[in-house]
Amino acid sequence: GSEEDTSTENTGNGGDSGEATEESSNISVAMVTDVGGIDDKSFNQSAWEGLQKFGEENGLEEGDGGYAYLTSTSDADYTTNLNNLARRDFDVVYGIGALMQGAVEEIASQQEEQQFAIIDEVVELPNVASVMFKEQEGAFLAGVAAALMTETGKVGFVGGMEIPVIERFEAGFKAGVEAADPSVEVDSQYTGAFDKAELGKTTANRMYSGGADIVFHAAGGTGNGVFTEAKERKEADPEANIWVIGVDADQYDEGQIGDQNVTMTSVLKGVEMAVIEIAEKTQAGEFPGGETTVYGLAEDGIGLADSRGAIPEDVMTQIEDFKQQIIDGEIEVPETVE
Amino acid sequence: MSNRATNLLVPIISVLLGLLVGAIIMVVSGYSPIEGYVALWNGIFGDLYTIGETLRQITPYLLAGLAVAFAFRSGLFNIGVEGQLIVGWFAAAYVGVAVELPKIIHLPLALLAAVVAGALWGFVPGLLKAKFRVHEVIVTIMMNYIALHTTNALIRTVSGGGDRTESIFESASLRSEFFQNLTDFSRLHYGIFIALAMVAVMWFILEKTTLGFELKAVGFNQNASEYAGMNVNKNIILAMVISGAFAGLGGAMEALGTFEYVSSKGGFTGIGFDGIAVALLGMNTPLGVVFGASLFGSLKYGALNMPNEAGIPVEIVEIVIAVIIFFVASGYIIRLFLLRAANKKEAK
Amino acid sequence: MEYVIEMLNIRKEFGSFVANDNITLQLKKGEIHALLGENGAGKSTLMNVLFGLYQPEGGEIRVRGEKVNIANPNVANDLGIGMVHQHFMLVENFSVTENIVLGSEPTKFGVTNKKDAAKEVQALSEQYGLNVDPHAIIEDISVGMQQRVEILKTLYRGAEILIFDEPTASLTPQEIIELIQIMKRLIAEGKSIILITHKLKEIMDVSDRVTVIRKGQGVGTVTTSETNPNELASLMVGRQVEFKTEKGPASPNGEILDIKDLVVTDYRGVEKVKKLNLKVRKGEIVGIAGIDGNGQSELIEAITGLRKVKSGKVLIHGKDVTGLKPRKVTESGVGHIPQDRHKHGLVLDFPIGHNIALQTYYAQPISKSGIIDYNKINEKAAQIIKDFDVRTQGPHEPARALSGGNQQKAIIGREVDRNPELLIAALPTRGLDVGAIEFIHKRLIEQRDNGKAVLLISFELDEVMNVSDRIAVIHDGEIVDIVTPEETTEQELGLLMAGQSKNSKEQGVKKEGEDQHVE
Amino acid sequence: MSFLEVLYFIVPSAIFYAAPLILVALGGVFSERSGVVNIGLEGLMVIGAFVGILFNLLFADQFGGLTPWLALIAAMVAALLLSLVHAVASISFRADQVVSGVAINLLAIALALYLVKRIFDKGQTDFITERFQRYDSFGLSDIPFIGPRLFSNVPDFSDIPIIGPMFFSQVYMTSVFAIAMAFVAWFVIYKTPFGLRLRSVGEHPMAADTMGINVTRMRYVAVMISGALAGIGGAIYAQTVTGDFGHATINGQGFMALAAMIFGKWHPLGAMGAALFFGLAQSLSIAGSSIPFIEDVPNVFLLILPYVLTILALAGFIGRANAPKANGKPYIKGQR
Ligand SMILES: Nc1ncnc2c1ncn2[C@@H]1O[C@H](COP(=O)(O)OP(=O)(O)OP(=O)(O)O)[C@@H](O)[C@H]1O
Ligand SMILES: Nc1ncnc2c1ncn2[C@@H]1O[C@H](COP(=O)(O)OP(=O)(O)OP(=O)(O)O)[C@@H](O)[C@H]1O
Ligand SMILES: [Mg+2]
Ligand SMILES: [Mg+2]
Repeated sequence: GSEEDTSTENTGNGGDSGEATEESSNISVAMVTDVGGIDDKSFNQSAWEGLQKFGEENGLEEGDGGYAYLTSTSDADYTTNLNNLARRDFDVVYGIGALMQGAVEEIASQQEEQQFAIIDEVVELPNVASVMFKEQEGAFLAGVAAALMTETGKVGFVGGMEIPVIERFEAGFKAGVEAADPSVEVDSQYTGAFDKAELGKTTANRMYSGGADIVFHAAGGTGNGVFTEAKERKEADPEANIWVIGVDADQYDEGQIGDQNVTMTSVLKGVEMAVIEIAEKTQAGEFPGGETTVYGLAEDGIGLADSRGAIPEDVMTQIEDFKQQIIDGEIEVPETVE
Repeated sequence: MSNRATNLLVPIISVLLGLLVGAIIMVVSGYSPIEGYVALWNGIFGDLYTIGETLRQITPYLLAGLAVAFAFRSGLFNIGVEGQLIVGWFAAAYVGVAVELPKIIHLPLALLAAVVAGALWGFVPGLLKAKFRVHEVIVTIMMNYIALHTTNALIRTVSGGGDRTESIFESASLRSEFFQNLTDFSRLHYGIFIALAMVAVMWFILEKTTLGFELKAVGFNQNASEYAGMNVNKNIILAMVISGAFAGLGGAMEALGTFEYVSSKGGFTGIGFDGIAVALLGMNTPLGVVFGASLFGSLKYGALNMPNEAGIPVEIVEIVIAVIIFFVASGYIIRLFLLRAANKKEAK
Repeated sequence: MEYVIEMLNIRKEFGSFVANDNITLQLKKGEIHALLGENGAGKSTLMNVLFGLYQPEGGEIRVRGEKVNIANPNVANDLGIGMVHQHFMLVENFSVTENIVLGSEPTKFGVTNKKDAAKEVQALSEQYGLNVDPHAIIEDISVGMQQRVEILKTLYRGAEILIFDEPTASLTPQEIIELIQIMKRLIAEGKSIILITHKLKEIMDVSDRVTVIRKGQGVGTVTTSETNPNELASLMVGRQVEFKTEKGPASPNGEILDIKDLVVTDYRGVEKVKKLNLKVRKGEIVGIAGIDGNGQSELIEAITGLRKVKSGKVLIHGKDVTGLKPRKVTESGVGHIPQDRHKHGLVLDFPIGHNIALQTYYAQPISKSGIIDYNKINEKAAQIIKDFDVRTQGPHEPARALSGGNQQKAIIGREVDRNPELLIAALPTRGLDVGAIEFIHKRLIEQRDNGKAVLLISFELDEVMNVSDRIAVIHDGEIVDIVTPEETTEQELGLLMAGQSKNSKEQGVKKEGEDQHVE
Repeated sequence: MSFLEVLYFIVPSAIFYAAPLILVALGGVFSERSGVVNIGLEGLMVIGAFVGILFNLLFADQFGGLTPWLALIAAMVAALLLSLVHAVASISFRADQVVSGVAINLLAIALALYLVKRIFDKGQTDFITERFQRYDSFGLSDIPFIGPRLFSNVPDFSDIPIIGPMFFSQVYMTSVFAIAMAFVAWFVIYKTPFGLRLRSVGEHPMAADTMGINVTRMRYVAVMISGALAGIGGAIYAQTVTGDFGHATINGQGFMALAAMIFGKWHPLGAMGAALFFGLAQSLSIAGSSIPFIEDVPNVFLLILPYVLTILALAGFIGRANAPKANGKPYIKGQR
């Protein structure tokens, strides 16, 4: 495993990389995950993949002076982990996830020489680069796809907790459905949790039983239950028109059932890309401190995953059409549900 | 061997056995236990910063442990410390952001809010137990979930749809510049003194007051307590209320010290459940809780450094903790062993 | 003569404490052999060794001449040894049948065959005249029936040798008579019995021989017909014991307790005390005689505030205390030695010192504004321990570790020391040895002589007759008559207690028997 | 949704939700009826879930459709072994049973996650491919082997009006199994000599001892049964709900099972009833958002509904519960 290779040295080799930016073009980068860990099949994972890719491209090694990560076991650990990495002189330390906002703010204001980045939230400090995503734009396209693909005229949205980022998904999804086919109904429900698969399953069950045939989830582990329900239905009746739209990463694997698949597509968040971009800018001496970079469809930071044929060509064209309109600013996707 | 000596030896031996089991697992998995434990040690005592953070981590454990222990001493099993802590956290944070007042008023007010919220959350199961004989274990489990969802909703309301409140005003904060300078910007805060004061408070209540006498009596034998003119129902409610108050204060430590805000929670903090282990490690006595919380807090915090410094998963430390608890609980067998050893020595 | 059981030089240690030191006991076939000794002398320990619950540190046991090793109760069962324990070994929420067959249940296809089991129990109970209801639940039946269940348990397992550890301590006189008959019948069936009891009268009545032990050591074995109660008592205690406590005539003056038309129900709502009237005056001891279950417990609990009163009044010193909380009742001058010392009387896990303070911990001088002074508690406890001869290592010893007699002395010390105007003593001597009984009776009379009132509840006619100045007989929740010990006999009391009517004479106190009617 | 539709949704979901809880709560009943408090149910479930998923992933290729069932056996054995730790501590070492249970909970999750990291080199396992089948219309013809031959023409139970869609649609064999186990447990505990002895040991161990019953052995057996049942419950949960194993797979279900056991007054059928009640309350809260009138209340009220309902039910009409008398007390020969 990758973990064993982590260098055990505390001091020494990484020590000079921070100061001497001019001579060495190579910089070191590290990130702190939230409790999900680097293999959450979601944005912690994408972020880590980003760091790995950046590292490999620049010939870095995992460990001090190269690229590294720390996992948090509770939200009290964020500060400790950020601090730890900062002390090990990584050039940029990323806090992955909105929950880390407070911690990044705190440590960044203590260590003004250190460069930080935060994903999904804004920290207004000169030594912090903030990254935001327009989740609503991706969700909008998912809504369009759902509205055009539904056979029952009804689609569902399962949310985790009622927090702004999830609400952006909901708002975008609803707007997309509305734009593509106003007659399609959206059945929307929050389960109040990201880790209660049984609630996701029961909620999806209610939605499918109530006539919805496509359910979009933005509910983390709770969404596992949504997939389970869809797969069981598909297994019982392979002809059934039952679909799930995944979130954050391409959730195609989660949808596999025998040789069928219930994943229609997934709303992708380009965390990987954003992480790399910040690293590259820093390397070029242009660390975007104090700035907030917003990634949307236009920046290719948000998008839909390959549907692997689930969505036919003609629908894809319409989706592309909407996408262009959003990029062109003709459609302004709302961030909150009215 | 004197009783006192064995009482001290049992936890020490348990800790050693726990570490031994951890070492064996590390060896079997191909890790170096020496590197692992050096990393653990550094994670706890490595420098001033980690020492500060370790103490910071111990603070809420102290209060959660007191809460569990206090209820236990009155014959009640409070699994609801988690929920009481969450509502205390919210209440303190809310007072911390809602108004700005002179520190001398604001800070006590925020602490009081947490105490009241936690006490209220303990009052419900206490009342139901006293009036309807409903088992406190079920009610407290349910109250945990209610606390979680309710505070999340309240945070949403307070923050205008967001997922966390603003940071509290300085005037409600427990943070200490002195400690920060001393410990290289750790989050160690004045709450540690509050927690230790509460250890004394619990000791005082149990050992020095008539209330404590009554609570202990009710915990042991309700019939005899009633015979002796004690109000059993009042004592049950009071025990839960005080226990909840300790827990609520534990939440205030997070709200006013560690985080200085409250955010929506996807799940339980775990501090309340760990409080059960802390209390039981400490045999439900106030001083024991100090031991339990220190051990628990240090190991949990120090464990973070193991993947960082030695590439060993943190779960190793969790296993070690579980084994230690197991042996402390099985103190009887260790005592027996010590006794035999002592006898053998005498025989020689 | 052949011995069925020989326990030779048995030694049993608990840690450094020697509970049995070289004790020898030999049981002949077909005899009732009494085992006598003070509380804590080691009787139960010896019998638990015989029954396989404890392993002895020394000595040997022979059964029918053969040396045996009784490793556990199963072995004892196989050897035909059965034991009726001092504290009943019954599962309270099981039926009579379930308790009896437990461990050797008849089955049909692996399922407990309850029908057959009940039939067997029924048959067995008829064979030995042990009347039980096979389907009743233990917690619903009388102590006497529970006792019979215990005996049936041993018989069901084919016991030939029966050990009875204080079987009569909690039985009513009627039940004791029945039990004695049962024992005689068992002997007639060829069984042998070891009987532990503190009641010398019973020993004289039924036993063939007596083995006496004192402080863990054997004193010797005597033949019953060649001895007398006085000799037995001095053998066991090591000094002369007075059986009938000397007391002068009472000089009552002024009413202290006045119960008017009291009605009390049990937890099911059944009336247990029915329009009961009773007065107790200063300077007298009123004994309540009656068979267990005739409303005594409910009466006491109602007076002391532990139970709700349905109607009627309780006045103390003319002050209405009906429905007041226990503490208020206590503070109006009532002391209460409760019937069940483990359930109500003591917090067993508390030190004995705390227990002695159980009624006074909250007030001056022990507590001041909510702060308790444990030094004062311990001082006070030490004094009471001394005054009431409580044998303990000191106030810090857990109450659990004291023997029953000493636990009782501590309770009595606690209640008497407060000098209450009215002392309610419920079964104050249950399970105690003669020495301890003597001591307690003296204390009760002392209270009376100091001008206090005592209400004594007892199932033992001896005790009621010896100690009381007046005897109120309770039957089915009513006082059916009030008599003085001088004017009545045990036979007459027995009849009254059983509900037989008798023309009552006026007993100094006004119209007590007005609404007495007996079915 | 119409009223009937609500019922058609709520009842099957409740049964589905309850199935693992029933089994775990039954485990609790066995253990506590013998006098051993088992707070470690959560941990035993964790091990069951982990081993169940692991087995499923490793052996799906060999065993095909049978895999999930065999995984239950594997999970049962694993949890049984872990429960032995609790048994040794609380029975032989006279440990405080609550402490030992807490240790089991900590140990189980740590051990499982540690192994996941060692085996999969990531925080959670892959997804299983072999799952339990769901019968959307259940009837005699669904009985394995003989069903299709004998009853292929018999209409399914689910065709019965009203009752059918409620109880015989969306049927999982695991739910049938759980409910059947509740009756088996009831039978064992109340109808067999074993059950009688088990209860006697939990009520009055010394009495049982004098009757020649080996208290220690009974308690060991009871704790092992509780481990076995909790393990199966965990594996059912993981295989029917999440499909993988990670740190949040089992989070709180063990405690809910504990609550169900107490709610059900330590009685197997009571525990089953309580688990079904939890399931009903839970699905009611999910159905709520589509029931007229209710749909407009703030979501938080629906989220807390199951828990509030439980408390109300307890306070209102369930009343006091009496635990087995010797529950939680180590049996020490000769001590009163
Ligand atoms: N389990 C035990 N552990 C320690 N000491 C014990 C234990 N059981 C009995 N003893 C000691 O042995 C002595 C004898 O106890 P035992 O129960 O045999 O008395 P007894 O003669 O039956 O008294 P009683 O008449 O009150 O029933 C006691 O004084 C006590 O100190
Ligand atoms: N846990 C214990 N530790 C030490 N001694 C004990 C313990 N349990 C019992 N004993 C001893 O057992 C002895 C037996 O006394 P005993 O309790 O028989 O009084 P008792 O008359 O039987 O009580 P009761 O009136 O309730 O029947 C006591 O002297 C006591 O010291
Ligand atoms: Mg005895
Ligand atoms: Mg006795």
